[in-house]
Amino acid sequence: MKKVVFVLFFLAACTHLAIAEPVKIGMITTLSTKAGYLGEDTRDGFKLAIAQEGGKLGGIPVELMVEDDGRKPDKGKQIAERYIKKDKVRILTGIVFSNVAMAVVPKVVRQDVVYLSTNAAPSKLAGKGCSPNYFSVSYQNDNLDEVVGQYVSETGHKSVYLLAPNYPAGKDHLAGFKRYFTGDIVAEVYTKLGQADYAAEIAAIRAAKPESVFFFLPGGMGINFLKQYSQAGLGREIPVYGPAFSFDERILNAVGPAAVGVKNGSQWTHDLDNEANRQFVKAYVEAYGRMPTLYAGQGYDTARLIGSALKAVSGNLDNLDAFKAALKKADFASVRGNFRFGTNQHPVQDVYIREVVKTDTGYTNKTVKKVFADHVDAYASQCKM
Amino acid sequence: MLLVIEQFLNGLQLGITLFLMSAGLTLVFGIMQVINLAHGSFYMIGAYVGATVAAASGSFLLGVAAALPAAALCGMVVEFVVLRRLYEREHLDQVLATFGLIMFFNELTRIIWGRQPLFMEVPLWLGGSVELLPGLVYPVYRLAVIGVGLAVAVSLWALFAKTRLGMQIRAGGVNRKMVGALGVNIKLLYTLVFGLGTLLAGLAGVMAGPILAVESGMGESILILTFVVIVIGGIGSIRGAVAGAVLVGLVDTLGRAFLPAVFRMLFDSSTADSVASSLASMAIYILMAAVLVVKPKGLFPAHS
Amino acid sequence: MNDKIMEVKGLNKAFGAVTATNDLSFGIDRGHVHALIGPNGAGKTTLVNQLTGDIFPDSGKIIYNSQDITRLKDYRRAHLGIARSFQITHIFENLTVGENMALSICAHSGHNFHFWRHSLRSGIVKEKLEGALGRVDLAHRRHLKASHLSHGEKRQLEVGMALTGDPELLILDEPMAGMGPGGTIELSKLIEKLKGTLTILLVEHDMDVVFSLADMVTVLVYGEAILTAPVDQVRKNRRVQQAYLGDGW
Amino acid sequence: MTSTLRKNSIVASGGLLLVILPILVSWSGHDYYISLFSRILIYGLAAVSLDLLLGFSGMISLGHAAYVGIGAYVVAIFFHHASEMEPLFTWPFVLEGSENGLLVLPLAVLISALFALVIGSLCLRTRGMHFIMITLAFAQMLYYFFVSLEKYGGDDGLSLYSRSSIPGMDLGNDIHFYYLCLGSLLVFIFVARRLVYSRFGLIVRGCSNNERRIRALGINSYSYRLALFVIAGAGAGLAGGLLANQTEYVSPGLMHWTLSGELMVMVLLGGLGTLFGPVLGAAVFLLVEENLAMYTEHWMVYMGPFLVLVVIFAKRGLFGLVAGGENGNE
Repeated sequence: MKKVVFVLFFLAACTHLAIAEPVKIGMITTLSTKAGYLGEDTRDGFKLAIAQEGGKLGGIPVELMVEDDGRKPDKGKQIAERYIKKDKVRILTGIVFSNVAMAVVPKVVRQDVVYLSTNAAPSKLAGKGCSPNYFSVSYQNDNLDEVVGQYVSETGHKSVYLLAPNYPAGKDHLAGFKRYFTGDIVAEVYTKLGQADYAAEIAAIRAAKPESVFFFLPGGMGINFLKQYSQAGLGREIPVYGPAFSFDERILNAVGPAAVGVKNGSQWTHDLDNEANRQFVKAYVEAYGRMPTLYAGQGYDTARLIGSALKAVSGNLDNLDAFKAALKKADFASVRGNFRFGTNQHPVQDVYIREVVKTDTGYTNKTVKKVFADHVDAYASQCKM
Repeated sequence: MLLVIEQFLNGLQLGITLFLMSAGLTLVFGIMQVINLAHGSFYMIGAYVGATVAAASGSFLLGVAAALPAAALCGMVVEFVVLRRLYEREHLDQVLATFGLIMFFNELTRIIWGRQPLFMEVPLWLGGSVELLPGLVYPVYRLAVIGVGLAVAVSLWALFAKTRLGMQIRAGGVNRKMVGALGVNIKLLYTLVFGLGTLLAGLAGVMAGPILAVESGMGESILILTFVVIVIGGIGSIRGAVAGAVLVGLVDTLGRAFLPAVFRMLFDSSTADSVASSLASMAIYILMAAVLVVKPKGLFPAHS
Repeated sequence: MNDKIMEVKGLNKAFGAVTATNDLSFGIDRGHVHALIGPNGAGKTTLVNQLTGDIFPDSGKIIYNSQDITRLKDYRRAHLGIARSFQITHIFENLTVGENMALSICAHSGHNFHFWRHSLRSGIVKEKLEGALGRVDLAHRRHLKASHLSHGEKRQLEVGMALTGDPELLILDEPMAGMGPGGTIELSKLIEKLKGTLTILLVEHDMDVVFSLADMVTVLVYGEAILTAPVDQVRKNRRVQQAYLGDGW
Repeated sequence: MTSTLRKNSIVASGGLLLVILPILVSWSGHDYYISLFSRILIYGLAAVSLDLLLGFSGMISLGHAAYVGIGAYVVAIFFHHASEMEPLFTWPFVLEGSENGLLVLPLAVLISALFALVIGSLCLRTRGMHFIMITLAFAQMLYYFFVSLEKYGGDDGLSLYSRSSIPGMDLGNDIHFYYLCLGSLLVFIFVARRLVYSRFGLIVRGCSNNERRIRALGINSYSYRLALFVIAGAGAGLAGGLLANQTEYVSPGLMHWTLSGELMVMVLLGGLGTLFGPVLGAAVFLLVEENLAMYTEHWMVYMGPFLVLVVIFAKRGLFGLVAGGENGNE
């Protein structure tokens, strides 16, 4: 009996080993499950920024704590609670998925804690649910669909076939596309979340003969769809478009030739011509031996943004308002070039169309066109801060 | 009309892929009375090994040739180390142990191959499409999958109906002690059966590689579908697995393909789309519940 | 009322190609100990399982107290007064002896949706448990887990459980199987004691037991009842000797 | 008898420890642990309810998380409608949302029980492996249903903006909430213990042990097993209602089959058929997970084999190891 109590306390005590000095940054991200690579890239991009300064950000020593949320909202919340209550962390970041973000963010920003999003930026947090303690460094989720909607209209496609998983994010993304697309919607099809086989949908697309196809199928679903679409011989007949989520460098190498030539929307590409980006891509490849993805870029930018603000307040977080004000200035060199925050503390940035190409080192994207300059998200006006 | 035929073909093809998975699982269930949640892990191992070898060698066939023994070997090791101790135990223990194995294998693939999905190409000689009927083009690779599935079904039938080993295996399923008394090495026999089951899972995995994303955790989504197939067909019955797989494949595909159209006749289009897609994603579970209500042991129960 | 408690008419049951019960007919007189004998594989247990409703025959009729029960479910037959023991002892190994007996008492006392009071302290159990345990001489074992009983005691418990419902017909499927001489004597005494109070269908291998206890005997060979006769005639019958007694006896 | 004494003293001191835990924790200044232990108690409650099925009646349900999810959604949906000031439905009568814990928690229990009744009445027609899989399939069905349920957030889930209110308690206060969880757990264990040793429990334990014998005794086990299935579902629903309050968030992930698997792990780890064991199992599972996850990202590669070892070697679970004696239907 005593043993059990002892073991329990021992286990409990283990969670309580920490050193106080540097500024703590708590990263909650997804490292396990099928989507684990998203969190891995986010973390690695973030870590790169710290490593480049030798353990500091903006000259202030920092300690990055990273933990896997397993894509489970309640686990994410548990980790956040521990970071805040036990480790006294004031800066949180890193969540990949909207559902985890929705469980964690609204709660933590009501406390005296800043959350910076490296990826997930659901519409609820951009509009009515915006908060002075919440910053999205990535985008608002719909941005990358809006840019494709605009581009597909500009290209002159008169009709489009829409495809997304049957969950709220899927509907949001299609809504983003439709906001800027001016042609006809042939059909709007929602598939099962995590679906593997798309033969039925592809047959229906072939029969419907749209001029273009737009899909939002993140992760493995996108790989499955693209491969099967190309195998069905449709790749040559009806062009597909999508947001960058199905076209990051790590997915592309799993899709292979099926994705070559597909145009997709993103706020960043490794070939963007600015100094910060050139050195980032070079350093990332050196450090990790693979091409950075947009998630890595977002993680890196977030770290550098934090650095700029820490520098401004000399690492003193006692006055959180000063730190927030410094964050809002976005006084750092983003790998995206232009970067500033809008009224809802979401990025006002350029958004591009890029194209999948094959190079000696594998599959990647090249920038085709800047479609939006200083693009503001659709929900900013609903945010009252 | 052509679309209906094509969707039927799609359903059939999905069914055959499911059959490849189910055949191995139903063998293990029916003969060894072991519930193995980790069956999906061997599917994953087949896909990963196949993709890796195919990428390194440039040959799809070499990939298949490597994936099959890899999955079978892993299966036999697992049988030898873990499951052998659990035959006499309750299903609950088997469920939990194999649940642990899923965690282990998923994380292990992440450690070995990294977190990003792997790429596996359709071999050139199976690429492209053929025109089956005027206006009905179908990918050759999918036809090949149907062919492999049918071949597996026939050879399993032959194994069990025609060979001595098959008879021993079936007898072992009926009465473990009796067969042991007849001088058959039942332990070895079980290891072999389990190996055969995981080999089939590996085959399913490597065949799915060019169509699907090869990623950690890919086994679980198909595992649950496979359960549905087996339960509908009747545990332990190859015939049932064929019937269940085709039924599930057809219901799933046709539901996805035609439910929205049906519902659009009844409701306005946005309600119809969302109701239809929810219903389509639940269709096979509804099918399973319906079958079990009528026939609690499935369509073709193995031992009556 | 008919003096036959149970009648079987033209019963057939096949498992695939194997015919286990073949156009089988016989009757059991009320109050008798009726023995069912036959060589291994004669289909005795299959027959018993059909009589108790464990499995259903392919064709034929089972009449119990003038009522056709051929398609009646097993638990309903139990309510009509048919109790059984199994060839392989079927008791609740994880429960104590007392709980085992209490369970069978509860089974015969209306519904059991009593969620709160401890089962051993509920009225009906308190009232009957002592007597039921005493009847099979297991009162001193009541707190022991049933799995810890000796083989003979398990049999006694099983018969005791079958008796708690005051059945009219008790079917004992090879009760002496696997028991030492001491256990056999104990159980024979118990059956002797019960004789006259209820009808017993005794499926048994041990010919000494059969000849000492039974009034009537039915001989089963390859699923067929070749003879139903008083015990003395069976002893002398040549066909029985050939089919059964000659076979190693 | 000494083993009973030993077991009782262990249970008593374990209970005492849980009762004084908040005092210990706030005295040592580690407030965070209160919320962690609330979570443990809630998972413990879900695991105890599953233990009724696994440990006492041999019904291996691989879809128990579904009822946790239903309970959680009941609380969340009522909360959502209360904060949106919009009735749940207006026909055939008007049903308003509510934040009152005394209303929504019992409703969570009731509605989970109802789902268990419907699902159980179908599942219990099957046996063995079929039962395992059909329970799993129903849970998946509910999972996909809630994923596509746009009104309540689908896969993104539903946030509560505060915890439910109970007169005389401030559930927003972690210590109050902890005692609510502890109280619920202790009451449920007490009820479950009475149940298991009642006449009803005797029948159910008999069914798990020897179904054929039960039938030969003239008992139709179906309705008894169904009743137990419903009770277990109700317990899981209570756990779900509490969990929704604890995380202030619900999502279909609560119904995913891996959570059902984890609940099973907790039961077995703690000790099958012990009622107290699953709480210990939940504590160890969650603490091990939490600590392993802090030291290695690849914690599952250790957790998996650990489970296998527990299954093979620690058949009686941790409770059996510390308390001695035999599990289950003792």
